[in-house]
Amino acid sequence: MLAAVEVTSNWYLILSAALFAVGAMGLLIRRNPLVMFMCVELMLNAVNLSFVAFGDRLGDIAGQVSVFFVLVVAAAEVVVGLALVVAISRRRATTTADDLSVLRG
Amino acid sequence: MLSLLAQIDIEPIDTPDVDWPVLVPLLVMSVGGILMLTFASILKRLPSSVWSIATVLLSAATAITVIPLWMRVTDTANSASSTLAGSVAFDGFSLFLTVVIAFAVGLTALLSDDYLKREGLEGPELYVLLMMSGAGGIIMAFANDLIVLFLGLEILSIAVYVLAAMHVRKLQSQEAGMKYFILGAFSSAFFLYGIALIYGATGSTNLIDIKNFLSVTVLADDALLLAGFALMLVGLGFKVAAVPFHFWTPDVYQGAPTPVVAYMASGVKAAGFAAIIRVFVLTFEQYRTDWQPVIYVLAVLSLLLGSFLAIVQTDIKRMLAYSSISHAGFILVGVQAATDRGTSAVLFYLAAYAFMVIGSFGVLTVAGGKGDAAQSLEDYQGLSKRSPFLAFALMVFLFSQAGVPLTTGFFAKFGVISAAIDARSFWLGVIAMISAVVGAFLYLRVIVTMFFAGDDDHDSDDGESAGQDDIGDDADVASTDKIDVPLGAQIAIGMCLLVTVVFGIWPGPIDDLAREAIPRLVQESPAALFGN
Amino acid sequence: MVEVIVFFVCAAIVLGGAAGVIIARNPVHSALFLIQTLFGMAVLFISLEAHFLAAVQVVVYAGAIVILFLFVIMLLGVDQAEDLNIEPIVGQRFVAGILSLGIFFLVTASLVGSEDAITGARGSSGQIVDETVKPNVEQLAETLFTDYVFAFEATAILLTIAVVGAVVLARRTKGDMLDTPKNTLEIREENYQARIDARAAELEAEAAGNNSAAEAPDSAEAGDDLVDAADATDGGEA
Amino acid sequence: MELLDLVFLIPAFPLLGFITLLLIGKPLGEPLAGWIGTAAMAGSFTATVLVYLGLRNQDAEDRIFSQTLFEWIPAGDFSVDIGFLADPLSIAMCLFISGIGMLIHVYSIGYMHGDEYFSKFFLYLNLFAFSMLMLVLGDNLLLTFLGWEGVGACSYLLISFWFEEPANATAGKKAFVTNRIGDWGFMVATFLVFFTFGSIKYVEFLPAAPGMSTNTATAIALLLFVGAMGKSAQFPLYLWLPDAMAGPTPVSALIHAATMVTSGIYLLTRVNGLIYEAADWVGNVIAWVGVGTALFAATIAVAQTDIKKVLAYSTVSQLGYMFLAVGTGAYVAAIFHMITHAFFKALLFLGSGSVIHGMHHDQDMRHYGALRKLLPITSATFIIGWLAIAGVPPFAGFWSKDEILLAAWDTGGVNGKALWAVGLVTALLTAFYMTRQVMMTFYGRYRYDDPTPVEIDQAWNNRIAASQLTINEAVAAEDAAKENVNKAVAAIATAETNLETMRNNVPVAEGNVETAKAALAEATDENREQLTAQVAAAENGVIAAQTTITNGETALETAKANVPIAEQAVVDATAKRAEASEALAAVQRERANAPVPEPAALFSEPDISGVEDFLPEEVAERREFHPHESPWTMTLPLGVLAVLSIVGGFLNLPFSWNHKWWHHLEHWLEPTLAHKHEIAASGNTKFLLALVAIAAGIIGIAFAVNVYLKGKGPKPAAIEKSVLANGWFYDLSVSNFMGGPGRKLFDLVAWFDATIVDGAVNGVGSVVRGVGGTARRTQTGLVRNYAVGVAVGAVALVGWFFLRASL
Repeated sequence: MLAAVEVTSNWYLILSAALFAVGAMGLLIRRNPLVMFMCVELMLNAVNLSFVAFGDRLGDIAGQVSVFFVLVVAAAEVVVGLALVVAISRRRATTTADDLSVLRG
Repeated sequence: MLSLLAQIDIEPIDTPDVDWPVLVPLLVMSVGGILMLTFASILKRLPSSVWSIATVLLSAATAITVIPLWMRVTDTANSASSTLAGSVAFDGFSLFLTVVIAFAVGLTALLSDDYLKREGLEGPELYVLLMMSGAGGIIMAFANDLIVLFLGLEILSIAVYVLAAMHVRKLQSQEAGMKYFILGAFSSAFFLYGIALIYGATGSTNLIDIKNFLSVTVLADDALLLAGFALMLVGLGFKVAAVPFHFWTPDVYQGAPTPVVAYMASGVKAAGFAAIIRVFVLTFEQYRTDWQPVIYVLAVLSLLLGSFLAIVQTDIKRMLAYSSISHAGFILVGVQAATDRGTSAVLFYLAAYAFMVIGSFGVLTVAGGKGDAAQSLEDYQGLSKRSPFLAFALMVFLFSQAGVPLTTGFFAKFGVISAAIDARSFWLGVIAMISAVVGAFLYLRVIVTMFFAGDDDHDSDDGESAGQDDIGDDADVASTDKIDVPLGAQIAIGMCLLVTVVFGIWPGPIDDLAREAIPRLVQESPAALFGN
Repeated sequence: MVEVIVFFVCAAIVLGGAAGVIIARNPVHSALFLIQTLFGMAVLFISLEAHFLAAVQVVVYAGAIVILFLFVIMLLGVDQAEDLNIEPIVGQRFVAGILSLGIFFLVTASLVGSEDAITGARGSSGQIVDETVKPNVEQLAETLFTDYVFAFEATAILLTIAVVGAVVLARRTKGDMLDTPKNTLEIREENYQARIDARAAELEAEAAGNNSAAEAPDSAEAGDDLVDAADATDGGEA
Repeated sequence: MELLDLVFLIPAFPLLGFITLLLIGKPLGEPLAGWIGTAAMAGSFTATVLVYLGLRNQDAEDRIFSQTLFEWIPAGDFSVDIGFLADPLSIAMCLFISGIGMLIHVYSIGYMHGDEYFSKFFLYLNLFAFSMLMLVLGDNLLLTFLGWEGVGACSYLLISFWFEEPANATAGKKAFVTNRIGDWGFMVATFLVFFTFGSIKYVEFLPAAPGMSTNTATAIALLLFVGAMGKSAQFPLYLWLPDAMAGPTPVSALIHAATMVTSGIYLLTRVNGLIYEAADWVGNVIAWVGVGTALFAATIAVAQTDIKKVLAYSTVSQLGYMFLAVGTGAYVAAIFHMITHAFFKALLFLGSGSVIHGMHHDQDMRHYGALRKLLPITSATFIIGWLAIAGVPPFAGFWSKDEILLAAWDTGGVNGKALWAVGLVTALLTAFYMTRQVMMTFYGRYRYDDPTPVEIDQAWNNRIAASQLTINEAVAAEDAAKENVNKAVAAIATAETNLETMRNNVPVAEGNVETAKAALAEATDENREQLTAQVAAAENGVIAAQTTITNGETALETAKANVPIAEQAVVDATAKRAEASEALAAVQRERANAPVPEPAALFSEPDISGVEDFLPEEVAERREFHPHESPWTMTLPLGVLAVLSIVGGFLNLPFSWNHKWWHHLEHWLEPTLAHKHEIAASGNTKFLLALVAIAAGIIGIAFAVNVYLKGKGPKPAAIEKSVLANGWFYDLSVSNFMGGPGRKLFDLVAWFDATIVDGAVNGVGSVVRGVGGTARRTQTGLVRNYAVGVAVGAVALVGWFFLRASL
């Protein structure tokens, strides 16, 4: 039965959408900024998968090239984000996102 | 080794032609920043003002290199083109915004020098990041490809995240940086996903290709494309601080170092709108009936929420943050028109707003005192006594933000509203005007505080109509010491003042430029294609 | 057939890893789950014939980025578990669930129709994904240095910013905090110092105990006092 | 033709003056800065006259001249020029703006004498004149709007001129914000005009108006009317004008009476072609808002005691009149009344300024009275202004007001009659309150020396305090006496105790003697002598003890004798205290019986018998002061304006023979007023209506004279007697009407003004605050909440686009 089924690019895309949604949810429910960054990584990975799957569907290499740039951006974001965490943890005992609420109103 | 390589028959990659002059402004800004970083790490003994001056000079150079390009682009025979395999758009639009961003960088650098000294922070990196961020903004202005646009956005943003958290001795600054970063990364992911979907729907990330494709193809199922629109708008809406993507704005504006806020409100906003216009107004023009209502709603929400929330603030930086949200609403009013008139009105607005907001935050930088401590409205009581120059300048900037005639703000608002009415969005124009009236209350409140309250000579119970405002009745008036305005800030504020007033009386020149800066999407120019 | 199985296995790995990232209480575990997702993703890339990307995925993502995460976690000692039973913001999880489901279903719904829609869209890069024509890497390289050469150059600026930013933020600073009366770092350092002193006193007492038993109790007591003081400060902070 | 080219000079002179004063105003100082400003206005006036002559030389149809200086916003299809439009309407406006402006500049030199910011004042005045002239001369809506905003800003600056006074700053703020609401209308109207016609130049869009869509025309007309309502202080946006009186008086005269506040009427007159295209009811709305405001403000004016506040409400009322004229299409009447009003209201304001100047900046009319002898020129000119505004022929106000009433009547139907009737009532009230003002200020009893009710109250308090002091002293004395009684009683007890002790001493002494004697009996020779001495000493002791007892008894007697004396003293002190209490009660009775001091003791001196010696020092200080006439720089403009108020009516007399000559203004304005209302009423009707109007004016005046002068005329006693004898007037009308329902009515109106209208304005503010405050709670400071915001936005956007998608 499975033999009749073909894996189309949409499968990947739906998986990608699911991964993106999981990442987004994680960012909303986790308090540890490091885990929140990881969730952003999940979201970016989901986009990567979309790019590659679209490229596959279109028969186009540009999708794969785009992934390179996403990778660079992800790396740069992580570096800066982690530096921020380091800087803040120098000054505060706890580093959860909920503690950052001096500024409000 | 070499001979070994030579044996392998490698077909050389046919790299695209480069129209080098087009890249000069960007190169001045970015390479200038990198060089400065190099020199800063070698020449540690130099006084910190050197870096400020260098940044100002490089920004000025960026703006100056635009002039010949502008002549070239307005010359009809050799007008807009694209280069580097169509990923860089060369038209009046990109040049206009390049100049706005260059001014934003330069003026911010002028404000930063004394700020860094006052706060006891280490210098050159701020300028490097500022210039890099400016380069990112310029890339966005030039971007003719979604991937390039995304990279520009990230360059711009990541630098600003760091700048916002730059005041390492202020917890608020770090909190601001962290919040901005988390939300920025979150919205960037949406933006990127949008690009992916649009790529999937159209088969390209290049705006020219996308437009060409859409103009010859009718999509039987455009859900994917439209979902891409939605997700891209999330990212761009976040950058320009449109409601409901505005939440970061007040917190970040309040916590971040004030000169950086000046840059955020001018440069970042300009770059964000550049992207919105080039992508939506220009590339997806065909689909405007789909996205216009969204911009409409975002504009209305931003206009109303921005001005209503600003009124209840007591922290002046926060207040200006909300007012910047409302300004984003105004600019969206021009975007929503999706006409040439709307676009030129938006450009005018961006240019005018850049100067008035940098001026405003420039005043706050100086008046804020050490650690940006004096931020509440009460601290501004009687500013006119302590520094007439600052009080006068802030008054003009606030009048301009309120859209009082004889300031650039008036023509800016006039332009976008008339564009909206011209595009038959009558109610949007009306809402914009209501928001302007509400805004007038807001700015007046600050002005009244500066000029009339905080007088030691008489009692402070001044028969103010009840409930009008709760300012001015505090007995402990902020110190009455004179404020020294540093030279750099004097120049920056003076320049913003000059632009706001002179072009407020005589808006013709900027308006002319804005009109010639309507963006175009063109294939590589014939000269570039066949010239070589 | 094989494809289908590979897909489902990988999908399970990817989603399982993702779920692990957001469910694991300990950030170290989250990072490990992230690696799981990334590996699953690499396999999916291979099945989509993006071989080079698969390699990059493992090397750069799993090998560098996640390691960076772990490094920071260890450096800061922030690997204490997060109590996930408590959600301080009322309704946050419910809203988060609704929203992520919303995103998922809306995007999926948009995707479903688009596959069959004959858009005629073909990649405009001119490079066809076909390993038989050219190797994957070569195709990538060619596109990267033609159509995307400007983007490629722009990444230079991005990486510079990342480096400068990290240096600026993470370096130690002089001077006091301006907006907190007594910052928590100092308190932590005081506690730390108190513990060290107490430990030193203990050791000294032991050493002294060897020589003359009579002096030992005093020193030990002094040490205990310090420990107590440190605990008290700790409690106060908490 | 050459003369017309001078039109740019009209605003250029004040601009030049402004720049000069900006650059070297401070060093020039007083009075040179003032004269520079005046010279600028004189130049402007001269230029206006020349342009006027130039226009006159043209044929009536050609009396329109556009001058474009330069392209201001050179932007494609939306290009706006800095250009001037010289036509009969704008030049007529310019004539009185620059003319009256010049007079007020001269006046200000005297009025602002010694002010710290002398040159700054003229700087603002010149800037104002420039803006006002731009408003009038601008050849497009945007330029007019620019002038509109400019005059608003100057008004704001000048109201707050003495900004150290918080009330002034608040007033300035109120003016600013209220006007923003009106500006909003103006701006939308401008956009609509541009959207409809593709141009905002008067000469381009007005001729294109015929045949335009009625709905658009209605919208534009109403929006412009909203703008005009703000600037011209119509209900409900009139709020700021009375408050604006906080500014210096010349400002009130120039800006808040003669020029700026009339710009709304100018604007509507300018676009009369558009209003003509609008729905019929638009005119009615304008007329009713106008006449309603007129009546409303007039009733408030009746209840005012501040000399400038009366004039402020009067101005609001007169502006309402002008809107009545505009609404009924009688544009000529509107402009006519605007001009005459500018004459007499500027005169009245300047006159009031002169009074205030002479009266040590006391603005309360109740403190005036009989000033006509002390301020002869001021009072003579003021009286002329009064007669003009009260509608007494042949003064200027009569003619213009009559024409408006005629136009209202002529609208026809019940509507027209009703408009006319309300207008007539307003005219009556106007005559009444203005007469009241004149009577209170220039006639009657000189009341400046009178102690005010507050001061009398204070005097009574002083006196009672003095009585209280006496009582306190008496009480203290009584307490002291009572203390003395106690002391005396205590002394008796002490004396008795002492006596007892002494008596006990005697046996002891006697015992001593016994002991000594016994010792002596057993004495040896050696100590006999010594023991004998001891016995003698003991016996002496007994004698001494007995003597002491005598003394003790004497002391006891004395102490007993003291008690009645002390008691008597107590009785005396108590009597004294009672006396003092009685005296206080008497004072309090006296105070209770003393007539309640009236707020305005118009007719007789306040009864201060009994408290003369207790009046606070201010009264004495005031009695030292004598009102004085103002310097010539102030009286000269008064004289000129008085002459204009007399002859101003000759601009447009309603006589039908030699039409062209008598109706000068009408013919002059003819080319710009394509759609003015033509009077259809017959000559007889006109005459009859005029008679009724005169009668109304005279009734108002007579009524007020009777009320407020009360027999201080040529035969004071007789009139007073007849009024009292008739009884109806004073008792019935004043007590019952003014003190009863009338007072209540006026109080109600004032309450409405203060509570509902102010409340609505504040209410909008609090709604905004409420919404803001609620929305503010979304800004929790928690980054995850913000992320939810982003996600919600994302889902909403994707959802929307999904709905839009073609599937």
